[in-house]
Amino acid sequence: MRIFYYILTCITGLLLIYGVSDMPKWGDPHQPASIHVSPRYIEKTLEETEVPNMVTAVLADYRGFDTFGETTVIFTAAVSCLLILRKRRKEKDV
Amino acid sequence: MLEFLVGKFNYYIYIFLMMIGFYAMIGKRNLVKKLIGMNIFQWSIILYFVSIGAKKGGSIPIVEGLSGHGAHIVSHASQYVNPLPHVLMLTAIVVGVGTTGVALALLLRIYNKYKTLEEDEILRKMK
Amino acid sequence: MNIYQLPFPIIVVFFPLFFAFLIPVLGWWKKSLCYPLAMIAVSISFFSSLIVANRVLRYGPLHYYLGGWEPPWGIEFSIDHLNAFIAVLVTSLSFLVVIYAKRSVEKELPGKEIPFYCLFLLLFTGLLGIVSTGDMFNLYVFLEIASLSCYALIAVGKDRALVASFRYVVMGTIGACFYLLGVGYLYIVTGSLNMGDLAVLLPPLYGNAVVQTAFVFILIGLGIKIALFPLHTWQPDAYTYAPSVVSVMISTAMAKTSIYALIRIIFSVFTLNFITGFLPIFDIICWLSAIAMIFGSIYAIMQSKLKKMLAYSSIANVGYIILGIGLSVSTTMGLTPALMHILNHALMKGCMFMVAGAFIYKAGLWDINNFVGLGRKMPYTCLAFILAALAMIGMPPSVGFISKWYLILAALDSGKYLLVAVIFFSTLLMIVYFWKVIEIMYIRVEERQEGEESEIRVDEEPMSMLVPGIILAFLCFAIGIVWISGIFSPILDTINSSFGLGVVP
Amino acid sequence: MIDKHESIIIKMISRILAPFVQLYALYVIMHGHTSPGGGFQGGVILGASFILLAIAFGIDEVKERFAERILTTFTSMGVFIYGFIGFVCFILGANFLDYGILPVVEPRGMGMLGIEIGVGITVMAVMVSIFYDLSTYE
Repeated sequence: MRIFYYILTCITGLLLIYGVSDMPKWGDPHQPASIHVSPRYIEKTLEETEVPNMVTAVLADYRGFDTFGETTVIFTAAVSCLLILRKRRKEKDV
Repeated sequence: MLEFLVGKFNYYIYIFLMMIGFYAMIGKRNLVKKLIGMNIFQWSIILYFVSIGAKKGGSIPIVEGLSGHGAHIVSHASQYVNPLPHVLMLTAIVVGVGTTGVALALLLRIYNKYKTLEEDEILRKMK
Repeated sequence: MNIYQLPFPIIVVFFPLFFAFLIPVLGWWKKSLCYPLAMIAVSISFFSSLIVANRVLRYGPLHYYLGGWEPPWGIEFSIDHLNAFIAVLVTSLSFLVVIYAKRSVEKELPGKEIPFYCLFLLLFTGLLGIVSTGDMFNLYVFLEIASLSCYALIAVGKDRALVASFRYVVMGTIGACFYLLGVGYLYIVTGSLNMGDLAVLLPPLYGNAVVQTAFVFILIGLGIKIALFPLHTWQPDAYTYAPSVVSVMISTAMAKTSIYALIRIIFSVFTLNFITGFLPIFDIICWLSAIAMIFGSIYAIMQSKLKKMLAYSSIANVGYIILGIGLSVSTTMGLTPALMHILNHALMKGCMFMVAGAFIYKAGLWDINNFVGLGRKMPYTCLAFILAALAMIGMPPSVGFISKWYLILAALDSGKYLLVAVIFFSTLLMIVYFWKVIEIMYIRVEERQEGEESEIRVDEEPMSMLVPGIILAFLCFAIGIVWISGIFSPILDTINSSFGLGVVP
Repeated sequence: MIDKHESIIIKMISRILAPFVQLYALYVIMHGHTSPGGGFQGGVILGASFILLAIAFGIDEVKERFAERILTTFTSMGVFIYGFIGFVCFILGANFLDYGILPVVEPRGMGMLGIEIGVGITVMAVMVSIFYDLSTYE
């Protein structure tokens, strides 16, 4: 059975390495990720949002709904732990 | 060939880490080891995303030389690294923390019920 | 402000979330407030989604820019006919589930109402978020909200629920991470995360190894979430041991939403040209789903627990839906059979899991062999089960018949005759396992000792649990007639044409 | 289960350290939009300070001052602040989370600060709450 897991892992790894062959080099300033959407964040953040920290500007403003989702995720985690672990109050009190 | 390896070293590192995590998740029989594998798996993806954002010669994405309200400062895209992957990964980190929290809570309950964290023993006790 | 000008797409998602935050605070103050709050939230969402659907039908796709930023930079909600269809499906089913939930939760999870309803609403919101969003990464975030709440909701079930839940955590995380990795791969070659924008940017890159890898990983990731055949290992235990309400919710709303996400990404982001031209993976998908149909049905026959039987039956039915998707490129019907079966299966399985929950609620009955005499003890509940089972087997005016009929037509149309045989065979297997249940419920007589009272008194489940089941059972046939009448076919045609399907290349 | 440590060094050090950690956390939250940092990072640091106290003085002592009930309220309140700011934008006629319409000076910066505070509160409360749950389960 263990050999099956090794093979599965290797297949996944090889698939990923196959994908790497067409990827841009590390730190390439002209890779597509750096020239399509992000220039606006870098060049216009100060003008459009009056905030110098671009990460915060994107986090809280341009993609603010993602962060809302993120906060909800962590809220979900807290309520999940509460549901899974916390004992019923009646048992504790009585 | 060398360029293929060296110029893209970040991807190979993340794939290596990811496969460690992946194997631990599917192959290990101890539930805590599975959880550790899950963390390695998630963090390797975070590493990958952050490495997309890198630019040679780029600075951290905070506008420099700002005193007061300097809306006149003109930045060029090549001056700073790409902020978007960083933002995405802040979210992914939080998701990872949340998942780990829930998984730990589950493990506590499992340990409390079966008194072991070895999957084989749990399966035996369930019958 | 005119009420009809309100931006309903965001109301659908935001209000359940808002109430989910309110429940822990107000629940501390007064525990009995939890249920009404959940009810209000789901109702608001339900009616808003109806309005959204109405608007989509009248004016075409809606776009809502969150934060006021236009798409490639900000996040947008983009709702077209497919989204509206799934959103109405999810909200209406959740509405019925909430009605059903009250008594069931009181019995199964006493004292945990506050976190339960809070997580229920979060799960609901997560699903609606997946349905509404037009952004790849935002979809991931909502997928995680839905999954996290789902893990916890499953874990509070009976018996093996904890281990099932942990297994789901591991598998679900692999799935979500593969999806995220796929998104990252698409991002590195295009620089965009918006679905509409990606659809424009991707065509020149179809030959790219990165794009192909991304497709495979997104497919596997979402395949885990929808329990597609070789990736289903978490599913049977999770469905079986979860609390009844949660079983209903995840088997209907959650599974269908994940399938929606798959359809959206395959056809909207990667588009038809990629699948037919560069990565002809649909034949493999067809055969995988054929195996799933047989495998699920055979395993369902072998089960003695009703809920586990239904869980394996779900694997088979997910196979039907995925078969519909797999055949869509080669027939003139496009996605019609798949979309029909999404709705149909949600109705049938929802009804059956509700009935299974009712047996557990009333008598703690898990095992099919203990169902002797239930037909007289709980006549209406069993009637609902029989109607759903008949629909599942494929009695003519029912929904199950319609989806099977269309799937067979699609298989014939694309020349895959073996698949027709597979559909017939799996139907045969379905008859076997549903007949087993019905036979025990109605026909088998309990062996009694001498002198024992032979009269079986009617002991029905409470009204609030019975009515949703009956409604779903009724809809199993009503919707079937609606499908035949062809009222919905313009909508399905619009969906097909928006993906470029329905014409054989 | 975390018991009381009897070590005086640990108690003293963590007692001295905790206020500074908290002050730094507040700094990170409030300066999220001008320097590295933000709600999540600051919230984690703030939560860590309470966890530090809980480890040093025993969990019951911290629970007396910072009860679970307050934590739950905080958890909801943070997300609520976030949602509320978004909702105000929505009421004022703009899109959800479009801070530009808020009636304050530098509306976008202030809106971001507001939601960072919300995120910070939630993250702090969640960290401590998960810690409580995990460490007090017998």
